[in-house]
Amino acid sequence: MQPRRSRRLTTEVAGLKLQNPTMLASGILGTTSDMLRRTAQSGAGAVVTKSVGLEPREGYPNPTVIEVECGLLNAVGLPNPGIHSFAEEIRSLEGLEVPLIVSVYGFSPEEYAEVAAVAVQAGADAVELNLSCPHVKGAGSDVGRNPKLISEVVKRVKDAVDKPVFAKLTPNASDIVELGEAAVEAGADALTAINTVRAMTIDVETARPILANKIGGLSGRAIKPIAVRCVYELYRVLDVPIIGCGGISSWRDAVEFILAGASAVQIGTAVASKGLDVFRLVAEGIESYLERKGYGSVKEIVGLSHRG
Amino acid sequence: MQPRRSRRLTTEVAGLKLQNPTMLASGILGTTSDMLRRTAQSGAGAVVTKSVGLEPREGYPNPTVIEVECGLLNAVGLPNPGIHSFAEEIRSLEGLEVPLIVSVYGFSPEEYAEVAAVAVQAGADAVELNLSCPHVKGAGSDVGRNPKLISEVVKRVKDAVDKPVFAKLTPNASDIVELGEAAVEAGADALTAINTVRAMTIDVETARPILANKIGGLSGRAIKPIAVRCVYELYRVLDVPIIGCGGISSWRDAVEFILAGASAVQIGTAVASKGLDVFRLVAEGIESYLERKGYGSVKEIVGLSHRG
Amino acid sequence: MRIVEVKAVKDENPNVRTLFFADDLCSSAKAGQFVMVWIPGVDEIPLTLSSIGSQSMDGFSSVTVAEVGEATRALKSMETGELIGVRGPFGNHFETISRSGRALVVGGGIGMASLMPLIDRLTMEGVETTVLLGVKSRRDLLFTERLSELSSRGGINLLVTTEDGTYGAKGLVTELAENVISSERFEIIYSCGPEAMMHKIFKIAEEHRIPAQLSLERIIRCAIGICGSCVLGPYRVCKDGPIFTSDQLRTVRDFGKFKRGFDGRKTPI
Amino acid sequence: MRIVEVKAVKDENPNVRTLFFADDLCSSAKAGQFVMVWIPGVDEIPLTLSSIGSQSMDGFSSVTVAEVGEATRALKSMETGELIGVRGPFGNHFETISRSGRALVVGGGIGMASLMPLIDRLTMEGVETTVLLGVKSRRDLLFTERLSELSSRGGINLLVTTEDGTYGAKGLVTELAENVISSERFEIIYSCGPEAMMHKIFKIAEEHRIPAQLSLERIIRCAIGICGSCVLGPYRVCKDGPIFTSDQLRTVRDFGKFKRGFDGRKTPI
Ligand SMILES: Cc1cc2nc3c(=O)[nH]c(=O)nc-3n(C[C@H](O)[C@H](O)[C@H](O)COP(=O)(O)OP(=O)(O)OC[C@H]3O[C@@H](n4cnc5c(N)ncnc54)[C@H](O)[C@@H]3O)c2cc1C
Ligand SMILES: Cc1cc2nc3c(=O)[nH]c(=O)nc-3n(C[C@H](O)[C@H](O)[C@H](O)COP(=O)(O)OP(=O)(O)OC[C@H]3O[C@@H](n4cnc5c(N)ncnc54)[C@H](O)[C@@H]3O)c2cc1C
Ligand SMILES: Cc1cc2nc3c(=O)[nH]c(=O)nc-3n(C[C@H](O)[C@H](O)[C@H](O)COP(=O)(O)O)c2cc1C
Ligand SMILES: Cc1cc2nc3c(=O)[nH]c(=O)nc-3n(C[C@H](O)[C@H](O)[C@H](O)COP(=O)(O)O)c2cc1C
Ligand code: FES
Ligand code: FES
Repeated sequence: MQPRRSRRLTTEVAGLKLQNPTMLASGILGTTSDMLRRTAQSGAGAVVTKSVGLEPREGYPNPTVIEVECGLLNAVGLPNPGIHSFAEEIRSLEGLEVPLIVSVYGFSPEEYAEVAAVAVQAGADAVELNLSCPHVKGAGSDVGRNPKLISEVVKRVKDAVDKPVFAKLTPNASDIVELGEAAVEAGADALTAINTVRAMTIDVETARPILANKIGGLSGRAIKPIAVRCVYELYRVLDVPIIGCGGISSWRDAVEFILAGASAVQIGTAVASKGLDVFRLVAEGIESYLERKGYGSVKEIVGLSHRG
Repeated sequence: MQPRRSRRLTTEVAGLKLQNPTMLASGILGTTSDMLRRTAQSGAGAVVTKSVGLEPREGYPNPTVIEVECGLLNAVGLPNPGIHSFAEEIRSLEGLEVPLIVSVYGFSPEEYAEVAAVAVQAGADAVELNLSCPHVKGAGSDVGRNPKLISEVVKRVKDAVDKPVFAKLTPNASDIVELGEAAVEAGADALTAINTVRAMTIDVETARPILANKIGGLSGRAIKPIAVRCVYELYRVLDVPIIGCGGISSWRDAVEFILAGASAVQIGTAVASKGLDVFRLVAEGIESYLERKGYGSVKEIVGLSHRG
Repeated sequence: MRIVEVKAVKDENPNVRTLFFADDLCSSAKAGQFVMVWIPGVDEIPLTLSSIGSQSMDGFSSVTVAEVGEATRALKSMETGELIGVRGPFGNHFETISRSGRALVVGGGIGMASLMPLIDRLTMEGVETTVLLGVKSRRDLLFTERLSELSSRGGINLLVTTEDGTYGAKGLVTELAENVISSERFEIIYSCGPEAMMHKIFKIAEEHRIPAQLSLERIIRCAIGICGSCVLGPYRVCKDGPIFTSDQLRTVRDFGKFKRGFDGRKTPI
Repeated sequence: MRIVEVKAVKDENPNVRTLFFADDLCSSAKAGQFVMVWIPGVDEIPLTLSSIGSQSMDGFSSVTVAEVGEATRALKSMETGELIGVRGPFGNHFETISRSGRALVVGGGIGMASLMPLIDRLTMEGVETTVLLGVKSRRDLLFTERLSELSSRGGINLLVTTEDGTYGAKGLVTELAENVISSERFEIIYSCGPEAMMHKIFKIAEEHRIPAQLSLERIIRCAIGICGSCVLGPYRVCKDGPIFTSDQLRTVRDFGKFKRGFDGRKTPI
């Protein structure tokens, strides 16, 4: 069911027009054009694809995803068909009713730029740089924990594409603001915060780490207060739109991120418990909240918790 | 009720003999000799005091502690009476049946050393350096996110006292192993991992951060997979005993940390839900596990998840 | 933390206001339990529930606050429609006795707040109850309607003292208590008020070998028994208390003498 | 992840073993649902529940595994007393029809595993059920005792084909299905087996306008509908499936033609 459009919910992130401030987070179902279209039709204001690199990757063996007490652990290992194959999926999304953001990773700044260029050529409305996947050596957060590398990657990508570039940051850093600053100074149009938190779980009966990769990334409810803090810290200092992500499963969570400084929010893990309806439910909840509190637009409450 | 002693549970951390591998975490009830004694009598194998500095501190205004969905957020702000007043409490714990570890913080390496020296003089069996409190400017993790400062603090303290020195590390770092290495190279006898994770929560009805200090530290269930990962990473590389801490509330959690590489565990937040019995319950559960699995001593399973 | 709207306010006297709100958990609280009340942007402070939803006609619970500093001033000036945060209820509660017994309730000033739900309960259970209320002066009287209604219905025997004699007997409530206890037999004494007063009540109760239940105060931060700021001997006021029995207090050396400040140092009561 | 002990094993044929275990959640699973089975140190793979505790006499649930690679080899060599991890049950389930109808169940090889609890259910509900089982050769027969017991009790009408004719009719089960469907009237067709086989069954069902429910396979990682590795058109096999109706499959162009590898690229079926 397509959610009704609402003037209150309409917003903009780095030039992308969103019918509502919810987005599908990267790595969640964004592997094929069919699933991306279905997600858009379920009510997401924008969709982000699974992270794509230059070459095809099979990812790690199972177990790759495992539920823990308060969230989800994953070390999928960035499986993807490579951008040249994925360009097919992007092209077949022409006419998608919501912005299509292609998530991109690489093992070098050049790779990031090349992948981004192909993605934009194929029709991406924006690219999100995965500077934050915590479990692939040499990519993701191995790049994204280093401000200098962030800066290089963002610059290269900005040179290579003429669409908005989002930098997705890792919380596995002693200071996320430093990472955000590097991205913004290099030209990032928006920041996405956060990717998963490095974590693991060990089964006591077999005395073995459960994930095949042993260490993975924690998402879901557990990380929400960490993610809110990251958004809050970034908003305090930086002047670009921030896309909040981490443990959002209800309108209340989404509003918390928006008050912290997020212009839009991404939802990942909650799709498991709430289904694809989560986007519509969250958007409708935000709308009721705005109405009840007397706000005319979601834009009015972005960062409101910083006042007073 | 004093728990029964068990040969299986007896262990040692940096020369301290423990009747069982559970300890009271710093900042949990460890403000007075009476409460520390009660905790020891409830079954903790060792007790760590609230962190103490040179001068008295009132901490932050309320709200200082607030429950979130999967854990606890706190920004208490290191209230403490100062080591000279606290030395009184330490002295009146003479004859305590379990090791007394005094947690120490400072705004400079010299301060850490001075506080540690007074603590040991008053009777501390060991000191734990709080290099990790995430919400006091200039102390805790502001020191402990910097390997050079860690090294300086540990060296100074080691020079000042002749008792074991534990370095308590922060997870708010891009690489906790780097921090652990700095501590160990400087002479730390053991590492405690982890302190709380920087986090916050915002109330949507009032659009305000709830903690008076806005940002605080997340503890409890939410951080367990993060803490297990930290212990695992430290154990993989370093050769000192590790004390696991973060979200432990059952014997299963404790065993998970021990399998990851912890020689002992600290319990904090779970005291709220399980009461002071938690130490006895966890210790008894570890014992049943060891018995069921045919191990003669808890030492046999330390780091077992790294094999194979 | 639940955010609740102030549904009604009632000024008990110039310095004391009762704030009513609807909250499910508070509705099923027990007499003597407290909540942490967040005044957004100001502070969060412990306040006893002065009425409990399930026992009140409109289903509202309430806190009653006496202005002593910044947080209580802010709270006291709150009006219907404003929002506060509530955590809890926390702590243990007053244990009532069987209806054949007789109970003495001794309240000093704002301490009466924590005794009101207890008095409701005792009268409901048909326990013969004498209530002593001590305040400084006539203008400090509080819960006047609730108490006089109970009194006129014969639910309680109410005696009031003012230090200046402007209402009821002149003098300290502890003096009145001593008289009453000497002349009548009580199975139990309940009290809440300034600690010095309660210490005196405790002494009198001990002399007459009557068990007492006293509601104490210490600095509350977490309210869930972990931060250690509310300790009193081996007890946590927030979790093991706030109600302590004379059995417990007998061995607590600090009772009536020392409390701890925000930095944990002892200061005389 | 629950760790369970293998309580018993049963070799169905030289290549296929059933592992029994006790697990509450699996006990209340529905026919056609699958679990993720962790073979510690090796892999985690999706396997249909081949029996469901609540429907079996000893209360055990089971998975039945055919050796095709590393994980299935490791699992197939597991003995009583060893530990496996179980997540789930996941996915949707076969929908049964009213007892007045007649059902056709078509299984190809190990695909029979997911159909066994369905057959249990259909017979329990008194639905007249014809079961077609196709395997390569006599030595590949599986669930022999369970099927022959049902058959001899008259619960099902069982017909077997082998490609080499060493047991039952010689040929492909799809050929047999075509004959059976042409000569008898069925309200529904259920099937599980190699996708090429199921595609053929789907075609036959479409021709005869009989609704079908087919159990499909794709790469499963998360099993909870978020990772996107099991997608088939707009559906997730792990969450929207594994059972799909002909209504759904009619518009899925990849069905019977393409699947996606671990890297997400399409490969022909
Ligand atoms: C279990 C309990 C129940 C209480 N019930 C009531 C009640 O029903 N009505 C009422 O008016 N008062 C009650 N109090 C006292 C009330 O909490 C204090 O008056 C209030 O916190 C003062 O805050 P302030 O900012 O106005 O004053 P401040 O100027 O900040 O402090 C004045 C004094 O109040 C006390 N105080 C301040 N903060 C705290 C705190 N966090 N915890 C404990 N004491 C504190 C200290 O003794 C302090 O010296 C109760 C206290 C406790 C511990
Ligand atoms: C919903 C579902 C139910 C299944 N039920 C059964 C069953 O009851 N009994 C049974 O024997 N088999 C079943 N399978 C197939 C079984 O999962 C594979 O045979 C098994 O994963 C092969 O693993 P391997 O390591 O032995 O082989 P590999 O050599 O790793 O792979 C062989 C082939 O198995 C498939 N496969 C491998 N890993 C996976 C995976 N994670 N998810 C899906 N397919 C995979 C791929 O097609 C691969 O090419 C089911 C599959 C699905 C999707
Ligand atoms: C199974 C899974 C796969 C993910 N894959 C990616 C990815 O490819 N690229 C990326 O940037 N983030 C990836 N993430 C991280 C999410 O986009 C998101 O940042 C994180 O899960 C926190 O949000 P959540 O709590 O709403 O899930 C993945 C998360 C999960 C759970
Ligand atoms: C209320 C509170 C106060 C704390 N105070 C301190 C402190 O003073 N010094 C310190 O090193 N850690 C302090 N901590 C951190 C704990 O010792 C522990 O590292 C953390 O809470 C994680 O463990 P847990 O999940 O078992 O609580 C505090 C934690 C809480 C919840
Ligand atoms: S207020 Fe924290 S222990 Fe009582
Ligand atoms: S296996 Fe992950 S979505 Fe189906």
